[in-house]
Amino acid sequence: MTNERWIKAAPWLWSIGLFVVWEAAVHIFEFPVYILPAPSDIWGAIVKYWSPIWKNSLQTMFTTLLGFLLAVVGGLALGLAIGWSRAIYAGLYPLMIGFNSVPKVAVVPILVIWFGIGTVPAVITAFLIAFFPIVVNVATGLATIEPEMEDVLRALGAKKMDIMLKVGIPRSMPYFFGSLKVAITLAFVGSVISETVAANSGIGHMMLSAQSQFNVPLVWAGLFALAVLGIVMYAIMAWLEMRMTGWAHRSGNRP
Amino acid sequence: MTNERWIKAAPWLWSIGLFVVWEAAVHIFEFPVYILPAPSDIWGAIVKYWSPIWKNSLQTMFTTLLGFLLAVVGGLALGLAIGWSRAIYAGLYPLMIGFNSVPKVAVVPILVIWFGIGTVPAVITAFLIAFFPIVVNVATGLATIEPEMEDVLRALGAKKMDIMLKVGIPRSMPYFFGSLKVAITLAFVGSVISETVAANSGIGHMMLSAQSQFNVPLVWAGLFALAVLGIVMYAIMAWLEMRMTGWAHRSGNRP
Amino acid sequence: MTGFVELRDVRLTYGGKADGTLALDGLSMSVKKGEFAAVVGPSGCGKSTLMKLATGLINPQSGTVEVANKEVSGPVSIAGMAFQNPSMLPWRTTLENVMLPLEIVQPHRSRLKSEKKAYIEKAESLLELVGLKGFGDKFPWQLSGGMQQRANLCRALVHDPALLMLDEPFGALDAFTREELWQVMRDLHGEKQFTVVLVTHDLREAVYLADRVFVMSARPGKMINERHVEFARPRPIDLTYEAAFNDIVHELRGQIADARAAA
Amino acid sequence: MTGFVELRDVRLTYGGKADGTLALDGLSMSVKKGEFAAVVGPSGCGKSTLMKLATGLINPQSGTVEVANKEVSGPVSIAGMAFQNPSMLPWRTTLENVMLPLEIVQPHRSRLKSEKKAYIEKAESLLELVGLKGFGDKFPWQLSGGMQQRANLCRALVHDPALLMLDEPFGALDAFTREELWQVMRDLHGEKQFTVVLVTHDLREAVYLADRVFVMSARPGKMINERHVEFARPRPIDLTYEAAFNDIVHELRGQIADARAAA
Amino acid sequence: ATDIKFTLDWKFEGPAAPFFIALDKGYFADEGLNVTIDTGAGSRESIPRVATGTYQMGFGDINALIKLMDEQPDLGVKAVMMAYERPPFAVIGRKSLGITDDPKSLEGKKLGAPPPDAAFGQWPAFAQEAGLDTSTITIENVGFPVREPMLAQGKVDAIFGYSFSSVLNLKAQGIADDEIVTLLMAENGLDMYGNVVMVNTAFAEENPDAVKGFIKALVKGYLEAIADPAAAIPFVLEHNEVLDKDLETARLEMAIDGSIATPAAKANGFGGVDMDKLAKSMDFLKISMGVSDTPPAPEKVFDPSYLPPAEERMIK
Ligand SMILES: Nc1ncnc2c1ncn2[C@@H]1O[C@H](COP(=O)(O)OP(=O)(O)OP(=O)(O)O)[C@@H](O)[C@H]1O
Ligand SMILES: Nc1ncnc2c1ncn2[C@@H]1O[C@H](COP(=O)(O)OP(=O)(O)OP(=O)(O)O)[C@@H](O)[C@H]1O
Ligand SMILES: [Mg+2]
Ligand SMILES: [Mg+2]
Repeated sequence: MTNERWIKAAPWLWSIGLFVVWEAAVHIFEFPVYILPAPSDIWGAIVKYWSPIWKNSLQTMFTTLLGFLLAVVGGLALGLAIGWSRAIYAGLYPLMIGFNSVPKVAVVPILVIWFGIGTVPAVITAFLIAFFPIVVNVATGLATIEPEMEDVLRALGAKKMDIMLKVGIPRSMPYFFGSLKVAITLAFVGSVISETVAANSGIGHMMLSAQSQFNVPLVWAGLFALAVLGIVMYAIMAWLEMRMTGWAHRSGNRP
Repeated sequence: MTNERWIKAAPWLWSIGLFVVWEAAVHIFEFPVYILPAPSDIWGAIVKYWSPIWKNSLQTMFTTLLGFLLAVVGGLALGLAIGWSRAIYAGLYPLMIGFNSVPKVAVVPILVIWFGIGTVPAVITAFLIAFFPIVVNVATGLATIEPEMEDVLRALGAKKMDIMLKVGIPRSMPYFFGSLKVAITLAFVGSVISETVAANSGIGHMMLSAQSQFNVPLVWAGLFALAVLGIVMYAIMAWLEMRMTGWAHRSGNRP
Repeated sequence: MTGFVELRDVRLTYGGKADGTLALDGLSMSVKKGEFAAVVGPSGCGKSTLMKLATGLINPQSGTVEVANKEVSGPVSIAGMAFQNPSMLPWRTTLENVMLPLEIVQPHRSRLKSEKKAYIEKAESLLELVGLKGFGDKFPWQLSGGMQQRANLCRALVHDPALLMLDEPFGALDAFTREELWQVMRDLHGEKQFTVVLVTHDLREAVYLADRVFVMSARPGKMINERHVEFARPRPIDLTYEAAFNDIVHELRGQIADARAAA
Repeated sequence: MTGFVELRDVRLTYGGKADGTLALDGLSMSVKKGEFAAVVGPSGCGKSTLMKLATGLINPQSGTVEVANKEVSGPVSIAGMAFQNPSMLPWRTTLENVMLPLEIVQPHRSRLKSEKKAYIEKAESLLELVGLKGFGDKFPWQLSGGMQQRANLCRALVHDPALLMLDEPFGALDAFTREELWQVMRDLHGEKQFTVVLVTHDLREAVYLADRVFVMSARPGKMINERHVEFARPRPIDLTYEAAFNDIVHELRGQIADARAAA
Repeated sequence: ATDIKFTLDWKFEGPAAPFFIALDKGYFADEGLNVTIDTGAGSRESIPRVATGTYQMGFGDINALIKLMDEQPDLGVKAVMMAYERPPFAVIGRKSLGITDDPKSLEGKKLGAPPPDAAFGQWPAFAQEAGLDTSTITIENVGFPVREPMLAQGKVDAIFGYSFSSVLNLKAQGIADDEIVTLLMAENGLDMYGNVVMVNTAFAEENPDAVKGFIKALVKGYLEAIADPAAAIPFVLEHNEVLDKDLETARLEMAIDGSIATPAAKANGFGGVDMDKLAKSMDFLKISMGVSDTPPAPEKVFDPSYLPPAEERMIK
């Protein structure tokens, strides 16, 4: 029971511990603020700029979610397509990998030229950066299905589509949800990157503005906001994962 | 047999198809080169700047691989630690997620201020960006192990460490290798991002220099080099995956 | 007229030509429509392989496989198969697992939505028949080994297949549950007149249920004998204590002993 | 002196208190050191659960479990267990699977490196003993169901455990292979004098092998009878055709029939 | 009303005040325009944005525009109003690291430069003009975010940048005023132009009055900002809450003093160009940016026909 309590408390303890060490380090080594502001400085910035942080966070969250949803739909579809057909796999996969090796920062200016700045390029960037892990994981999940399970359906004369729906998709769900947790944080990164290049609002824009002002604590406050949003999003995904793939996590709840 | 041949040819057909469409689009819509250069322009740039592209690629590849190796070691260790202990999981995971939601572009300046410009921040950035998917996938792999398999070892009175080594790690290998494929391309992106901020060599630096000289075809040649390197790295990972987790992919090679 | 299930001179090697395992060689067998056939043979002789061939899950290296007078080149859709290893899908409850064939096989597939209730009742009554009443909403990994096997049997039966392929469906059951299920199978077969191929290690089971018992040699497997079992149907369970019955069991026993010795 | 394996008034519910499945209730049993015990009972009565309790894989809700005079609170290390479902690790070859316990259990663990060859020989001779010679380098999913079960048995034996827990180790085998393995077990037990708990559905198997047969009730399982089997050891296989033998089998049969009827 | 999407060269900061004065005081609306103003990602990023017509008008570096027009004669962009009569391109160094007002002091030093920086873009011409021996000078690629901190830490001896941003950033790093040395390129022989307002040529042809109206309104905004920089800053703050008022006022003042209200602008009026100077500046671009020997005609680059009469553009 006390063990359980410790575990409940652990995230807070670790976080508080981190902040204490950090604050202490800044004071002991007397880091100038542009190298590493102390948590107290950052906290000051959060309080002072609460309203812009909040408004910009909403904007970033909105674009992130939109991009993420697109990535989920697209990534799942593509992952399934790749797991489905060896021809699609062989043809499309290398292109996709190549595309994914390209830093998205380099793509944003092109998006801006086509769509102007603001929400659209941010959503697209979030999408572009987030869909790849989903594709890879879903494809891996499909590729590692136990043939015995497929046989159950094949023996019924099931079409490939049925096997996909009844075995392929459920069996690769743990992989899929595992990737969602990676994808949501990547989508965040995508939105923010795009905002730093091309937006009038959003955390990325705010951080860049702060940076060109050399308002370092505010930059860090932005990083902070991102971290917190990221954790919240991740937690939602993890909760979803547990709900959807509880069967795969059954070793967690032994009698 | 002919089917097999088609599949072999597919990546080339798709790529060639893409280039043909692209070239045609550029000519039909008369895109100016700064929006979208034609593949022929890019090819010209590749030929012309072969030597710098090659040298810078080597540099980028070097930093990427170094960062990737660190990420593999660190990500595997952390993923196992998280799968191992609920206390570590509860405490460390949220911090890690928070950290991962922070775009690495924002972190590079701090690294540069600490370590100077050049290889070190690039390696660290590659590491920072690549280790998260590994951690998540390994942890997911461990969490979804069938309890029946664990029982085989538990019944022998095996220590947790043994279970980890004999069941946990092998069973989560498909997840691990799945993540390596994502991680290597991310490591690439990380290196390049860092090079654009602070380096005197590497593809990222080359692209930025090209951009500042309005040499758009060379920028795209750089993107191209990245894509090709990414595909090569990925292929190596995929080959490794097949070698190491062939047992999990056995549905692929039915009689 | 050829049989409903017809294998002719079948050969199958697992995994590569040179270093593979030759599982079946020169195997022929023919099962008539409506017949109840049993296959017995030593462990590892290729019985499960035979089942997979007949349902088209794998294709023979040489020889032909015909089911319902059509050459089999891919999975057939008229069969219900109970695998030796229950392989239930862990993300579905037992009832959902049992109802899986209804979601695949026509005409149930298109009726499933509109007649959901009737189908669920059917599946539940099957579960009850095998003694799993009330376990439908449990997940398969919450069932004991024998219970999983019984659910597996229900899954093979639920869509009223014309051909039933059973790979040791009663292996994990105690003698009484087993005998109960024999009678369930007997009655179902009497009523629906489907064709059955049953793999078993229990010779009494084979003789009690089957019209014909096929005896396989050790690996590489082929048929070394067919034994007609002429007892009138429906057969009472007491038949198993009669001398004529035990004679057949003993006869088969001797054949298998020879087959093993020959290997 | 209490027994080597001692369960007292054990109760176990799976999954939650209110809506869970009550698997065992008020179960007690005691097996002496060196004794060969068999457990029989209807399907789903809690036999596999009992095995998991005795090896400490799960803990009882109430009551105590003792092995070798120590209360069991976590997995014990002196047992060799053959699970009902072979659960071989698919990334290891059969030989590597069989050798798994040697990598875990002392003193083999520390010797394994230096005496690798001897251990491999030992594992291979075990495989040969159960008729799997030459299959050591195949992966488990390349074996037939019965072959997997035999490999599973080898895994339970390889580290010379003081306590052997066998959950239906011969379920998927034909009569002859089974009888061969009975004799293998008989000889091993005679030679090494380990304690055995064997779960089986085959009453002849139970009577042939065991010193004592425990009969369980239907779920929630508890012991409703113990039957000593006094035949002298080593027992010849012909014993199974003798009247005295068949009397015991019939007696147990009757008890199980009652147990099922009561449920 | 005509819609105009306008892209700035950079974020919403002090020097963008004139645009927001014109927007928020309704000067654009008075001209029958419906203007939206977006941030930019550098004074050359805005050129392709206008060239493709995604934005009808924009604010960017005329030198980059010349370079692009040189490569792409049919580039659909032209400049219509000069804002920075003198570019803010500068080399900024620290006295204690041995940099003085004499460019020669750069020799043997380590300079930090982000490659896309427009000031760095003029380095070859500057070095040639000042007669520097570049072989003794090391250039380090430092990104924008680390440029000033690296100088503050002394990891480089001088940096390239816009005078009004880098100097203020250095001050924000705690570097004393008299420690900072600013070598304005324009004061050391590089007589050229800086940022201009550009228009998509197709749009200008179809909507000449809209362009004229836009510039008229914007000139009003600039003149007001020049007259009272402190009063201009609140208009920017409206659009970017995180700004520091005093810092932005200082920035705007530096931009006005150094680049906008220059002697030439005061003499001839704000917004116009001297075609001779423009033509001559192309010689520098040949050295620094590799502009060809047949650069675009100055008249093609800058079209003064949309400007209001000079008397309306006089700086008081
Ligand atoms: N997937 C596979 N890959 C390679 N070899 C296999 C595979 N499946 C079966 N075999 C081999 O084929 C032979 C026959 O296997 P099969 O499963 O058909 O035997 P069986 O008669 O069903 O045996 P049992 O009664 O033990 O289940 C065996 O020697 C086995 O090793
Ligand atoms: N993991 C589990 N979760 C929930 N219920 C379980 C679980 N394992 C077993 N049960 C239930 O406990 C009861 C006893 O199961 P157990 O596996 O011990 O039976 P068994 O005697 O081994 O049966 P069999 O002979 O069929 O293998 C069954 O009713 C089963 O549904
Ligand atoms: Mg079999
Ligand atoms: Mg059991």
